[in-house]
Amino acid sequence: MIMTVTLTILCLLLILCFVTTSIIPTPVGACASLIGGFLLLSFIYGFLGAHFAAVIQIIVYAGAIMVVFVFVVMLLNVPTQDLPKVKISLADILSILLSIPVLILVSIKILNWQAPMIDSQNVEMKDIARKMFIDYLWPFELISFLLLTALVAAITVAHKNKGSRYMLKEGSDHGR
Amino acid sequence: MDAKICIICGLILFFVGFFALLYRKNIIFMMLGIEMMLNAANLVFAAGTQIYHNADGQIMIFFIMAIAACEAAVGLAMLIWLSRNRKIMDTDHLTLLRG
Amino acid sequence: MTIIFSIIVFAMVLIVGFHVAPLMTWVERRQCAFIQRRVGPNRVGIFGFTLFGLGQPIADAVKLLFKEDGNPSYVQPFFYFIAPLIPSVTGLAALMVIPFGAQDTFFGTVFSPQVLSVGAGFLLFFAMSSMSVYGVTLAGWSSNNKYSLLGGLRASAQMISYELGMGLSLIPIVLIYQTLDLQQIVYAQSHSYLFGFLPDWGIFRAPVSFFIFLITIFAETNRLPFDLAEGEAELIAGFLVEYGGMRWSLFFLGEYAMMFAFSGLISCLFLGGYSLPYLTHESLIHIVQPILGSFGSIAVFLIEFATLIVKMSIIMLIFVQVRFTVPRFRYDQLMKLGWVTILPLALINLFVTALVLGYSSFK
Amino acid sequence: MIYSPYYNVLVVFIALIGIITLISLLAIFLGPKKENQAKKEAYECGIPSPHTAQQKLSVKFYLVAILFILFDIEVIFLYLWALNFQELGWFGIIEIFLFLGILLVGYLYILQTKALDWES
Repeated sequence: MIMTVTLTILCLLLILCFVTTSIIPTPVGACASLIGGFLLLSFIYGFLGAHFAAVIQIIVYAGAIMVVFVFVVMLLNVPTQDLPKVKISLADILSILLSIPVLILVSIKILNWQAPMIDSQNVEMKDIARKMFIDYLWPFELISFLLLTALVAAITVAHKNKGSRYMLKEGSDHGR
Repeated sequence: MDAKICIICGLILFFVGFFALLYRKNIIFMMLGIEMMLNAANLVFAAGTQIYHNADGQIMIFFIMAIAACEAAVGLAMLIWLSRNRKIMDTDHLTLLRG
Repeated sequence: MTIIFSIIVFAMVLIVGFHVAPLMTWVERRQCAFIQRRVGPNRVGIFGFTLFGLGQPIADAVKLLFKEDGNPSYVQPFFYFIAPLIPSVTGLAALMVIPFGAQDTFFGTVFSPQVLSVGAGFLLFFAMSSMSVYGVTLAGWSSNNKYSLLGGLRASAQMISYELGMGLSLIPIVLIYQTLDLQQIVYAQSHSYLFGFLPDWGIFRAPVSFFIFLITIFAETNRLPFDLAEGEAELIAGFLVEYGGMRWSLFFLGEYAMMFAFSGLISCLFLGGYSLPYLTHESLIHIVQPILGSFGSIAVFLIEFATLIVKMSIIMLIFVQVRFTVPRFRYDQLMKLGWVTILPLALINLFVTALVLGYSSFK
Repeated sequence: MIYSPYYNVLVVFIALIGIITLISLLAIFLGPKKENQAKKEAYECGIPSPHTAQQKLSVKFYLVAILFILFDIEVIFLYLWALNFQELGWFGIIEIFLFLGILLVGYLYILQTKALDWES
């Protein structure tokens, strides 16, 4: 019973964090609340029994990917977003009014759904990795190709002297 | 019962990320929206692992994280090149391909 | 009942964690004085008892508490306030991951002296150290100052590139002990002997990864050979330029707590953790049992707590000794070392360990 | 009530954040409040510079962070393999050597293009 209460609180906080990242004008504030969201998400993974995913979420997402976002936001002095003034029209109100009951109906359907019990003992960390290296051999090897292509792409694009042969001269305003 | 709450939370998070993608003009915020959508999918996979007691869900989480990392790496590299050469990051000004 | 015990252990570790920072300032100044053949701090004292200057850290702590907290107007207020919290919280939380004694029962209730024992054991440690990059980055950026921005950036780039070496260097340990849980690793180290007489510590099994891990720790906590962020001439105090008083000391609380936590991790993975070289937990209980009866497990826990603290302080002395002997790296040498020497070395070490273990243990 | 170890983590984090914010708030209230002009400006040394510090920095910092993400994913998959080293046996070793070999090509590409040679 206490587990469901903690999970609901964590989920509500998580939704709050993600909503602030999409609403807040300042870029660093958006990145900060997204990092907070990732910490809450790793707690939720922990309570759901996905021990490895909880730690990986912090190391990879909050600790590596968001660092590049914070670097880019800090150093390219991204302007504080002057958010467009949203004129609430009739269509907006109607869409919100219609979407909330749909959400409620879907969640009731999910809550009443009975999962078919396949096997009861819960997932151990070791047999995740064993299953991955035996059953999912091909996707695992293709991931290294994906990482290789991302590596080469990132270097050629971001590298100053070799990659950017198409650098435009200062004056030309292709961007218009 | 508690895993289903996370499925509903994943559902809401996906649409919050999708809203961020549409609502924002700057590319960085749109990429944050994409990260939110990927994490919402991760959350539903974790909930699925707990409901079905099956390890496939967690393996999918690792693959999604690898893909999200590559996407973020290449996307931000392009963003850096863009902001250094074009000096703009708003999607409204990037009209070169529109012809 | 176990909750009460874990709260007690949490309080003990917290007290130790908070006392690391002032004590370490005292140790560093005494060590520096000892090396340069001069007397360290010995002025502060009550009624003439200076006690080798141990009053000095207490005086520093009280002074920092009462210094004016300069909240300059030109900084980003929210991130300026959060930046010192991140390293101190992650440093102290990393200290909680270390097991300070074996799990035991006291009057029937299970008593676990490891506060945070999570499914993925010491990976939680890497999560903490990867979060402490944000403290440095935000401090550099939020104080809106040319020097602090560059210092914060360099420090975080350095911490990032050495985190890779740290992650890779510990994989041979996981290969050997086949588990991430620190309790089981320390149990395996104290219960088997290498070639008969040598205690089966991780340092004898995987010496190269001990060496690489020690180097990456210096870089991860911005200690001296890798002191680029705060120590360089033109960067003055790097990301700490705009901080003063208690905020500045919170950064150092975090740095020393992270250093103490890392030395705890080294002693647990490589130096046998809380176990004495030839005495296992059961033999200690066997010795203490007739004298103390059922309070034996508490006495054994205190003995193990003390041995682990002694091992951690020996490693802290290595930190301080290296600080006053090794000159500082230039920034490009530092990044080159991180990417071009440590990464391949860790990979080769991983290959060799995998092959050797493969030949020896696979049927 | 299933006691999951993450309650410890949650309680420890909340307690630590509470204690350390308490200390910094204590320091704010205990300290004296003397305002003067020198404390208003940012720390300056040498040629006085414009107020904000946002200026262009070399691309190396982004490149390090981007390469860190990609190699961090590699470290994570290595940990997954290291946990099942005994069960996977030689099959696992060949698999991981393939995985690392391909990424070694990427690493050699970094060395060859001197992407990480630091001049600044």
